[in-house]
Amino acid sequence: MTIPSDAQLREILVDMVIARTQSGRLWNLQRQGQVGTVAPVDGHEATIVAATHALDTEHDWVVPQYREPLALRRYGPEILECFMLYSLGHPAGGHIPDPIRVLPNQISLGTQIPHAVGISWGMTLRSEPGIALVFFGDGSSSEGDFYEAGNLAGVINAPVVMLCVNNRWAISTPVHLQTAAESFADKAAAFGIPGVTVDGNDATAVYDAVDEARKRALAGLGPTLIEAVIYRLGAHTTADDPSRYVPPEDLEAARRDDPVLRLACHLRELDLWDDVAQEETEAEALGLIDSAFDAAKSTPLTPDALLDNCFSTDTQRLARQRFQLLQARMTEAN
Amino acid sequence: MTIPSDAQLREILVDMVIARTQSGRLWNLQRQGQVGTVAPVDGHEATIVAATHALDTEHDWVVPQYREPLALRRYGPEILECFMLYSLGHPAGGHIPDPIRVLPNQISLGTQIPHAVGISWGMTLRSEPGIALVFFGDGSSSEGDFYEAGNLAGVINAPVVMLCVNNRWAISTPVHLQTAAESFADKAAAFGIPGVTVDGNDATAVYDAVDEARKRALAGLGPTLIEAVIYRLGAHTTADDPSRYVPPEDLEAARRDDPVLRLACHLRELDLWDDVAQEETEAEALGLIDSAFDAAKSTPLTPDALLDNCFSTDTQRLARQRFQLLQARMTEAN
Amino acid sequence: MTDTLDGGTVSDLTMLQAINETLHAEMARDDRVVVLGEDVARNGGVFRATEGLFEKFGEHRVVDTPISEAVIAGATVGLAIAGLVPVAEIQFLGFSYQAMHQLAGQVARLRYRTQGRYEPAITIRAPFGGGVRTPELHSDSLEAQFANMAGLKIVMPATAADAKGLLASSIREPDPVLFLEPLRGYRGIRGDVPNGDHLIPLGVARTAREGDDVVIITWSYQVELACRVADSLHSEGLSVRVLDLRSIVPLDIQAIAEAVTQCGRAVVVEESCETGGFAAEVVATINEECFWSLEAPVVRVSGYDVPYPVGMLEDVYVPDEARITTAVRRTLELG
Amino acid sequence: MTDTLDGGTVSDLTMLQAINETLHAEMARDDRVVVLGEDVARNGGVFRATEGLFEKFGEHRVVDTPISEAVIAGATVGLAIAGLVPVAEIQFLGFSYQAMHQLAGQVARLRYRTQGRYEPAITIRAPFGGGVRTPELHSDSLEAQFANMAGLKIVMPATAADAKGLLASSIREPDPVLFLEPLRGYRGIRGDVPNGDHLIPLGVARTAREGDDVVIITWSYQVELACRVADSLHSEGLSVRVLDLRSIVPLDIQAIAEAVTQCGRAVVVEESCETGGFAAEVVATINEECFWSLEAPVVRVSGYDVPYPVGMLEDVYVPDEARITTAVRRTLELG
Ligand SMILES: Cc1ncc(C[n+]2csc(CCOP(=O)(O)OP(=O)(O)O)c2C)c(N)n1
Ligand SMILES: Cc1ncc(C[n+]2csc(CCOP(=O)(O)OP(=O)(O)O)c2C)c(N)n1
Ligand SMILES: [Mg+2]
Ligand SMILES: [Mg+2]
Repeated sequence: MTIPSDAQLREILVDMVIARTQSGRLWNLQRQGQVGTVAPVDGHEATIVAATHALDTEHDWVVPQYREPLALRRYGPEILECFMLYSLGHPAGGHIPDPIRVLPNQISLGTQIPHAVGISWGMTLRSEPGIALVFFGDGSSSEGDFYEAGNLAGVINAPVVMLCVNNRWAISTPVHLQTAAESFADKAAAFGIPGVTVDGNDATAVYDAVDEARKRALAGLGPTLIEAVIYRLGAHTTADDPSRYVPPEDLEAARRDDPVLRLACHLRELDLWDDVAQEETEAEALGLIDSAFDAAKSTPLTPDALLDNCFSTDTQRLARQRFQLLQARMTEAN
Repeated sequence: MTIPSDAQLREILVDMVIARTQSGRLWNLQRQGQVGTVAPVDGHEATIVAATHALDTEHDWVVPQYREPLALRRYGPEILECFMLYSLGHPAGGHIPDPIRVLPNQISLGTQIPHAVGISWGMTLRSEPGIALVFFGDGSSSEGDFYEAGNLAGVINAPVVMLCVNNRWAISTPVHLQTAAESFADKAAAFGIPGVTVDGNDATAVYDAVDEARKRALAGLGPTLIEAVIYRLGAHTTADDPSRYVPPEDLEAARRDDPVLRLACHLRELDLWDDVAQEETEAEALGLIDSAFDAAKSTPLTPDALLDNCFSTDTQRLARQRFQLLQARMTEAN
Repeated sequence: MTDTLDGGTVSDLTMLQAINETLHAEMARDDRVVVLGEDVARNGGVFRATEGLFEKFGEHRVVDTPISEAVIAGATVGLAIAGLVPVAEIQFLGFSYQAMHQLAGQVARLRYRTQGRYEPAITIRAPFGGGVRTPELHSDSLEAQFANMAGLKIVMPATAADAKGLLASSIREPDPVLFLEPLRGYRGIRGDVPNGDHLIPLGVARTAREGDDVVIITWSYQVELACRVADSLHSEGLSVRVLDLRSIVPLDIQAIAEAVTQCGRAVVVEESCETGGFAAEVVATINEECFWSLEAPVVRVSGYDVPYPVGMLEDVYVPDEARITTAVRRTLELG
Repeated sequence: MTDTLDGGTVSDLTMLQAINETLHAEMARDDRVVVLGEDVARNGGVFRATEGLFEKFGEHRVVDTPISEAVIAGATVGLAIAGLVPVAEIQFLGFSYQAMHQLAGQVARLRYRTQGRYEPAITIRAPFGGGVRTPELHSDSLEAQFANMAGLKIVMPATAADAKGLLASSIREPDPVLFLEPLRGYRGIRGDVPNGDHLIPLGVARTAREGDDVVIITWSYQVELACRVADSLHSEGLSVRVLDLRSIVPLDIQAIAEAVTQCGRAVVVEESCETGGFAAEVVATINEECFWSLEAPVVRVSGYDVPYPVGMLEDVYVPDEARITTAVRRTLELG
């Protein structure tokens, strides 16, 4: 068992508090009409942060779903910068720059799992060290892509860690309507790979599980499916009203096991955390997101950027369309 | 455990011998250029016939892949009639008449599994007794449809029996390249339903497993995944050359466990089978397929049947196309 | 509720309300109708299109499925075979890609493959279309791709009344129907909707504005924009007809031919990207049916040949009144 | 092997041999190229297109996958991100429906979603097309559907030499390419193929027959039929040009405009069903680019608006020389 050091735990907590704080700010920005749909991170912090703290950022890839970005700052400040652009609806938000090994958000559920298998497979083909860690929700596990990817990963022994974030809900659909399997980890049997369930609110447990899966993968022992059991503490997104379907008593119970509070408590006991640390971290978080937001807002965008990066070079048709687009803009400007 | 009676076993053997014999004839017809691609049934007889003999033909549905039709005569002679039309490429081959509860061949692998789940679900919604039995190959189990359907069936507790016919090959791909799971039955864990493996060359074992799964389903206990382990004794289809990839010694071993020979031996010991029975049954099989083939060949077909049964009535466009088609035919005729 | 000339009554409803009411009415009328999809039951749908159905018709007839578009579509085939009338929702049309092998390969072909043994009385509802800043794959207009998959009817209402009349027809139709609901129209389109049974046959286009200088041919939300353009150009003395196709399969070829013959000039508007969009089919149909009455080439107004973009570029991508107006003027200048 | 005028040598090959040789050459040239798909390794592909690759390049670079089209396509995205050059096979184009969410939603959009951070140097090969009595979904021509999915290039060679030159370009291309191989052409088309490196840029149409009375615009196997029609009408004194598009995305708009401008009359031939087929896009393009030079409406020759049929009806469905000839004659009579 590999346990993160107290110093590491503190770094993990810092990232968790930052994620929680920034997620709250983003929610408010959405409510003010400043950014598009937001999927809050609340309740996911320990799982995402601890999992990625078990990785080697230089070699290991992170393939997120959509709830993770604010909790990936270990991979660099560019993640937040891009995420703010993305939240504004700026195309540059999708361009997480080289050499950061993090893919942009995935909206089409489950489709990122084959990508992660492909990346990790590619690394073995090129004899590169490293693994791919892919996040996906309990709901996404019902997509064919999850199963096809898990099955292929088992056959080719890909160095991939499949992390199912079981937050008990897929929008309004509770896990017992998502699957009759005893656990999501059980689905590993279908792929002939190990499946483990961890308490996703326990940063140490998550870190350990990912660390072990990663070591197995690097040792050529293939993929692992990890289920991190947590509870979605917020709404699905800013477009959702969970009071329509989440039983208040369940939410209440889950709040008592809030992963941020839990780790903060632990570190307070060790005298590694206190109110000042909390406040300073929150302030830092807000400073970071606000300046990222300002930077994003002032990132230029020309209308015909619409046509960039579809192909490596414009086809005849795209060239015509670019001409038409610019002409239309000129007409309007006049 | 429900064991078929000796009389039932004899009926099963008759159907198996008929399937084997007709499959051989069909192969020859293909070689003579008289019918399209043929997928031989050799090695699958015990599994298909015994499984369907455990069903109530009046209420239970059979949803085949493509290797089953010749072994489904328990559901009526129309199955063979349609299959011969199908083999000729006549559209009527797809119309297995009411009230026969057998769907036509499925070519798009795995897509029939959701259909079977839907049928069985529909029966419960209409409070009708009966189950759906769906056949699919080891290879087809890698399609997302298998998993999505199995998972849904688990959640809604559908009265469906999912029968994975593991004949060890998917064209040239052996099972160990198809999945790293220990068995195909193991995949049931992903759906939270029971999974059982049976010797698919043992008619009694197959009958018993299907009978039990059916009773569970009818009792409202939901779906079962059954894996029948057999060996594909023939080519994948008439378009395939298995000598390129099937190890001769494996095939040799499998032939020693030929399901038809095995059951025939057993019934010979009980004095329920002998050379005369074998020959008479083979002759009957040939008589049946030859007359079905003749009937199929003389089934009329007008060119504009091409446009029938796309929609319930012709759209404006289809009406125009029908006119054009008939006009074109007239021009050619002149 | 107000009275109409022909004795019926109407209610002022949004398109979303019209859809919701129709689902209620059809489920009450025919107990073979079942509704299935992601979040359609307890949550009443992410846009509330299925609101109240679960409470009224219960968990057997209104079913929250796992997130598995392929099996949502695939199960409808089985449900139809078992004698039910499934109305499935794909949460956003872009995720019909996950179900394409079932939609194109199975739902669309059930009648054909079985030569009429089974009736695919299946309706697949899905929202789509731009203008509301959704994340990727939520807004994509894929109707042209579906139109090339023989066996599917594709219905795309533009008004609240049509949403009711066409959805009721779609559910009662023995052929499989893809019923596409414009996201911007859910709350952005409202109008008088006849109360009681209201059926509009599939395949009959609607003249949304009379006119004879030029006809704008379009469908779904773009009809709204086309009408605004027609109204505003009217004040300039231009007579712009708007033809709302209502369904692209069946296509009302006759209505297209008539309109183009009378106007001599046509603009076709769509939200999909240009290459291979359904506007191309309309142009080809015009070319076949009434080439000689054309006084100028038909002009297409489409999205651009790139994936549906992120929010800040959405308004550049989706045809708007300005682009439609320019196209109409250009058509009139040509030739 | 024979010598050509320009000093190169050629071999007489079937289209299948040309494809197989090109795969060998590209794998030898660039060790980032990996081949994956169902039965592509040990069996050399169900049509032998990948024959010998497994023996030559080994199990790491030539991989038999499970029967999972979605993950075959999806894994190419990851492989490309990891710096490889995947060449995946979908055993028959009809089964690309199983992978549509990966092809349309991911492969086609990787560059766009990441604004050029990742290069989707991905090639997806798939056979398709009629005339060889395959079971359902093996023959369907789905190119128009893909053409409406922005971000994919769609290459459809008609000769053995082009199969080589275009496949090599496709593999080296930094954009994702869907490379579609006509089943009837595998053994039914043969011809001189340049030895050594032979590259044909994507998006440049080819004049397969010169002529100026009418132009037949088509692609893939139908080019073969169009040429036969042109040759046979030549004896009647008709001068029929044949334009082979080679790729439908990128579309050589200029070549289409030139040909139509010079001939004044055009026939577009395709195997897909008519509604929403790519012929409609060609007609719409002609309408936009050279309407005024048209002396008659463009005539489409397509499959009918039904699912690809069973064997006995196949010859009624797929355009043949008779239908193309009739269309050419009709075009000449019109106007
Ligand atoms: C393929 C696909 N189908 C449906 C949706 C709509 N949708 C967005 S989020 C969501 C629920 C996802 O649940 P889960 O995977 O558990 O992730 P969570 O939101 O709980 O983190 C759904 C159905 C989608 N984005 N993609
Ligand atoms: C969706 C799909 N992908 C690929 C194919 C091509 N194909 C036809 S049969 C076959 C192998 C099927 O193997 P299995 O399911 O084990 O059935 P078996 O032939 O062994 O009975 C393949 C790959 C297909 N028909 N459908
Ligand atoms: Mg969840
Ligand atoms: Mg098999």
